[in-house]
Amino acid sequence: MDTGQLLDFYRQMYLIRRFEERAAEQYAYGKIGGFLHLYIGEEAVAVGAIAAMTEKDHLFTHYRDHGYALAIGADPNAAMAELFGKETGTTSGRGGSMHMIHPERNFWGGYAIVGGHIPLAVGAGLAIKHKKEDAVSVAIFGDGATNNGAFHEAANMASLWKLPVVFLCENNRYGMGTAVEYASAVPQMLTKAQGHGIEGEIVDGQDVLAMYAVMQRAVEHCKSGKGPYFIEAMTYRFRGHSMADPESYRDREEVERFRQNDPIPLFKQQLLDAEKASAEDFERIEAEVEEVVEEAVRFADESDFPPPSTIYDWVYFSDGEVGKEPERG
Amino acid sequence: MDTGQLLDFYRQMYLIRRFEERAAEQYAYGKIGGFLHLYIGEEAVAVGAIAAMTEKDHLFTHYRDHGYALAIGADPNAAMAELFGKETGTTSGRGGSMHMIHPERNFWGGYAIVGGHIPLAVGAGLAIKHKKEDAVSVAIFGDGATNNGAFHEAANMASLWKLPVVFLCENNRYGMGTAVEYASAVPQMLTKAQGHGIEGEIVDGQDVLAMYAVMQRAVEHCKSGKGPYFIEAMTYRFRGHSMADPESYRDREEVERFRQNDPIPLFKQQLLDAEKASAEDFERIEAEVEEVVEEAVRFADESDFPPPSTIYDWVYFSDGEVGKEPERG
Amino acid sequence: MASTLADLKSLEEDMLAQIDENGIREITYRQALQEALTEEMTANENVILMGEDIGAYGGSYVVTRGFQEEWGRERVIDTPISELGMTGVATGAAIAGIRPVLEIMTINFSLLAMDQIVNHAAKISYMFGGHFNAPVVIRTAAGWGQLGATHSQTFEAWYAHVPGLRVVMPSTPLDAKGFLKSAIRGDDPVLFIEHSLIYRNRGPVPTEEYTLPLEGSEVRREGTDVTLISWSRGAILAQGAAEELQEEHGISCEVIDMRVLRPLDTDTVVESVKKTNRAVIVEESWRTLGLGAEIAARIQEDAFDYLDAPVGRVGSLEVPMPYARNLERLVIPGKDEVIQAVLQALA
Amino acid sequence: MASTLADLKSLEEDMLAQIDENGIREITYRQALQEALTEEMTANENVILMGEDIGAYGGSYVVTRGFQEEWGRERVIDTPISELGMTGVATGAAIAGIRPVLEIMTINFSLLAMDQIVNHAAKISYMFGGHFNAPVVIRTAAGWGQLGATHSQTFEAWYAHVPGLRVVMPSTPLDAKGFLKSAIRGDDPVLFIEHSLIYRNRGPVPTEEYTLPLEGSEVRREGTDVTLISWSRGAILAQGAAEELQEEHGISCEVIDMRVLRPLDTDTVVESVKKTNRAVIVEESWRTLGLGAEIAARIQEDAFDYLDAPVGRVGSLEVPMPYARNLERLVIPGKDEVIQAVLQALA
Ligand SMILES: Cc1ncc(C[n+]2csc(CCOP(=O)(O)OP(=O)(O)O)c2C)c(N)n1
Ligand SMILES: Cc1ncc(C[n+]2csc(CCOP(=O)(O)OP(=O)(O)O)c2C)c(N)n1
Ligand SMILES: [Mg+2]
Ligand SMILES: [Mg+2]
Repeated sequence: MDTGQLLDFYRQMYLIRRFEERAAEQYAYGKIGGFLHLYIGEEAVAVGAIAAMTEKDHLFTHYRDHGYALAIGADPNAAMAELFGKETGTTSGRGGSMHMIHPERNFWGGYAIVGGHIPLAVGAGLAIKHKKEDAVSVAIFGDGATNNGAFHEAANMASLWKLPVVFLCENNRYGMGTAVEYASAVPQMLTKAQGHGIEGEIVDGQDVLAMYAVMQRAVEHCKSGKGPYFIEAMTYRFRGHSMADPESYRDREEVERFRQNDPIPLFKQQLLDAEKASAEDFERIEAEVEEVVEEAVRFADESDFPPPSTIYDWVYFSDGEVGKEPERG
Repeated sequence: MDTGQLLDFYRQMYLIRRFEERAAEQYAYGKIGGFLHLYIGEEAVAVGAIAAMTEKDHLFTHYRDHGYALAIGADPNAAMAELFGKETGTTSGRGGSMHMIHPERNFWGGYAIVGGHIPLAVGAGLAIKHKKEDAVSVAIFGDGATNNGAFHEAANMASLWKLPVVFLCENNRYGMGTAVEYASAVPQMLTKAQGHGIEGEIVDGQDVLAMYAVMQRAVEHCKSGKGPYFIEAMTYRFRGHSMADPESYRDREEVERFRQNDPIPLFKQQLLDAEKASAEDFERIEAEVEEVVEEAVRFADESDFPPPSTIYDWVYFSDGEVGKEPERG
Repeated sequence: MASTLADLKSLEEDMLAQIDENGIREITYRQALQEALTEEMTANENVILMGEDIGAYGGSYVVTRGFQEEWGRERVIDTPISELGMTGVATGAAIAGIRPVLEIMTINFSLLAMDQIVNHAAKISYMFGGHFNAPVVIRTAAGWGQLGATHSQTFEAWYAHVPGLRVVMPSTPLDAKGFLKSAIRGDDPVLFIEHSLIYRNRGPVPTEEYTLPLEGSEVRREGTDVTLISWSRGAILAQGAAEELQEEHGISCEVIDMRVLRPLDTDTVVESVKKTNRAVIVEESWRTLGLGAEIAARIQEDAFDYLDAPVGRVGSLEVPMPYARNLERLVIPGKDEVIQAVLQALA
Repeated sequence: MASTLADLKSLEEDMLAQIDENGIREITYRQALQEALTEEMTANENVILMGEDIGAYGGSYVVTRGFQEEWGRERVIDTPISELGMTGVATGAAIAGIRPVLEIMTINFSLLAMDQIVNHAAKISYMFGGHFNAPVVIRTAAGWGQLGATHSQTFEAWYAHVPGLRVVMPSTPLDAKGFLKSAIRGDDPVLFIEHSLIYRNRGPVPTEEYTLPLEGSEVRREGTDVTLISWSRGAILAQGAAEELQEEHGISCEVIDMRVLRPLDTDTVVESVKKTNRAVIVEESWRTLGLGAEIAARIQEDAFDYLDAPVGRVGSLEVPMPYARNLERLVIPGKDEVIQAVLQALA
């Protein structure tokens, strides 16, 4: 892999990190409301995985979606504006943090019902197979989602019909405040996929190159008609589940221990040691990212809220912008 | 095992068979309406399994429940009367064919939403554990039910909490008109249970003694605190899914082939060959059963329909018989 | 399911179109659905059918009988018993650009798919700012017939509450075919509710191709004394009651078939009530919070000064459905209950 | 979830009961729930709590904070994210003789458990001829606050349609505690709906033990000009509007809190309307087919001759909830919308 791409991996991870740190700050200022689920600590998973996807592939993820939106190419300005609930946001302020999209790359969201989007991703896999396209559909979800029936029903259908679907499970050891050992009978989520005859593997989700490599294998497996593939990425969320999380369920040392395994400095050191890049390269990249994020906050702040007149737009797609008020308000 | 019990196994299987053959006949006469899911061909599963259960154990099954009701001790008269929708039926004509019960033996029904009763059975397992009782909860369901999320969510909880639950799957090769290979990614349902870390085995469901033995192992496993156990009984339904089934999905030869494997004549021959019983013993038993079934039909036919005045009884258990009409009819 | 063997045997004869006295072709409700599916599958190779037992079994109400032989397993897909998952799969396939028509065997089982229908399909267009849509069509059936408490319900009132969803419940072969074709071609998620007891009903259906917009109710019978409002099988019951009321009591009923339950157009109803000054709603749901509640509430809102009597509502008794046939007959409203309610509204 | 860090910090102070001017103890809605759970768990060792994140996390609205430390993992059970399964497990445990109190994090997720609630828990007693019952208590929360389209809904109207289920939606700490204790001791399945925006509200709650029967609505404020009807947070909104209407417009509103949504007692409402001759219903659901539809339909049925104006209904705009705070504010009815509706009813 050439240095350019390696540095781009770094840039993306660093962008996601800084984007969310600034978002957390804006949340504290009251500029952002509702939920804000930070991806901090898990950036290598999204960046490595997305890098192995092509224009034709489809992506569905859960509410912890800022990393995926940025990695797949959503405009940071639009992403931040969405968090602010502005008309210039990715969904014009309709969806918010949990429902980011990037239709140009078949990134269909950002869903907030745990497990609910997994069948949707399998459905895209069915559409790909029906249209005989050379593509895969990717479902991103957490360890907790594998305890939901939606995952199992979808996994069985994907395996039964040999659909090109990559199941990418981010095992960050917790579902909200419940540790995996209190929610799942089996310690590795991969075991559940195997129960449906799905092949897969467990990887280090803190290693962006490992994520890139495993995703390439998964895509290759699916495109060769072998059916779905399951990736269990072992990772950890450095922050609370959402901004309101008191984190009463885990102790400081545990968090500290995992913080030693921060994918961003790890990768930076790796590149420096391998002399693939210099300290200056990183300073330049980090400075650029600062500007991008600064601009995103400014853009979001200065953008307007959606006009009240648009409140009925798109209730029915067929009505479109005309946004007819339903016969009753 | 003494001859008495062996012959009782035969008597029970023969009773279930004749009870249902008469029920099918009464359905044709229009005495029974709605659904009638016959168990014919699968009798050894219920008889062998129930024989290994004690008074304290709990049982939940699906709509194909006549065999379980009779095997666990429900009065054939009440069972037939229930099919006729009479006040003298097991649920006073409220439930019908799919909702038979025998509370004296903790048989809580008879449920018609595929997979829906599996979590209920796991709940009884939780109650057993909470009350520290020396008992197990048994869930009976088909191959098709294992494709439903309810099964997986319940299986995970049973395994996670090490509950005394026996999952007994009747793999009769079809879910309604869909063959297992078109509904399940894995050929054996046991594989799905293993995905949740549940131990188990596959057995010949046409062999009543094998069913009795495996159920004893399962109960033993659960009571020793090792958590749930999964039994996959390979069996076959000789009749259609329900009375309305045109059976367009399987050919005559297949059915004929499996009919060679009829648990009742098989067991009879086995006992004769082992000289455990004589032709006369069987003639006597069969004659007794004929009378019992004849009486059941007569009883059902002569019983009254539920009084219209009772229509609001038990909507709320707390209202009981007083059956208050809700403020609105 | 509810279809009996006798019913199946008579399918063959059902398949023969009959020509009525005016030389118009009459086909069954079931056949109208089959024509709609066949025409849309022929017109668009991206239209696929999915559902439990729709293939080899032919569908539990035999609507898709023969389809898998004709179109193959790729376009007529038997699904596992996974209501939640298969509804999500169909919705996701729609997002990704194909046109799945999903059959949920009965509306009772749709409760398992509620999250996908309400929190996913219905929200895609709006929640994502109109950037894409999920035009999935979900066919399902209401109905009863000694099927017991969990298999005899009808939940149209719940789905009609949901913004973003289109809900239709046709009572005639004409509407069934026209609505289904529009639903498959449309851009929105549509819940298409059939009724197990009217599949064999016959009605005129043009031989030429046509579609019907998914909106508006229909006056099925003109009248002057009272407005009878219903939908699906209830609309047929209401027309029967109207005839008897005319003959036996000389009461002239205007009968309105709601047809489309969301968006719910009550303008036609209100216009009618302004003329008749009385209204009775007939439905098979439990009365409390059935669709009739909304229609009654709107009538008093929009025709307050025209009402000479309270809007009457006839619904099922508020109990889980008992199996016993004599009790079931008491629970589901029949012609007599409708007639009583009308007489009361006129008292 | 919706509770913010600030909210959490202030929990400590919330925990301190305050004594009002009349020397009556005032505690928060959240604390009232905690007292009910603690008292019932103390009284009956077969009462257990189940739900997602109710243990170490303390519950997403921190209602069960500290309970797992106090009662242990055997009686305060964290469940996997399995709404359908855990609801069935709780129901089965109830059938087998223990008393589970299940928390479904928000009513939005209850759609996944709908089949267990509607086709199982609610039907056990009747479908099995009264031979046994399933006294499961399901606590869940409605509410909103920039939570997006799938996390801002309220579905009480759907559950209130179901025979066999008891549905309560208390607005005060007093009712919350009394109802929850009765629900846990009762013989029927109960859906207990809280509201995320009123957990910190304070109200008088006796120090002595008490329970309240799960029936009947309450007059919260006497009035003569118009009857304002609501429940849960809406009842509080209505009282605020009533005060302003009195002060600013000299309009005397009678405010009725429905409290219990099934069985739905509308007698109190009807009596009130016979006195005021006017009614306005306030709810957070989408207006079409919200609970208000049933209440309006019954008022016109039972107080037809007393109504001087159509029964008014104030509900949410019929759109999936948008995230943008300015749009959300438009969707959910506020004091101004209620006041407008009242003025219109009196116009
Ligand atoms: C069906 C459903 N139940 C509960 C919730 C509340 N909830 C939101 S995120 C979450 C935890 C999910 O954990 P996991 O799948 O591991 O993803 P993670 O947040 O760890 O990335 C829960 C319980 C929800 N959104 N949807
Ligand atoms: C949730 C649900 N979906 C569909 C049905 C309709 N249905 C009744 S039985 C059945 C097949 C079940 O197959 P299986 O679990 O293998 O049991 P079997 O009938 O073979 O004994 C189906 C699809 C139902 N009752 N419930
Ligand atoms: Mg997690
Ligand atoms: Mg089967």
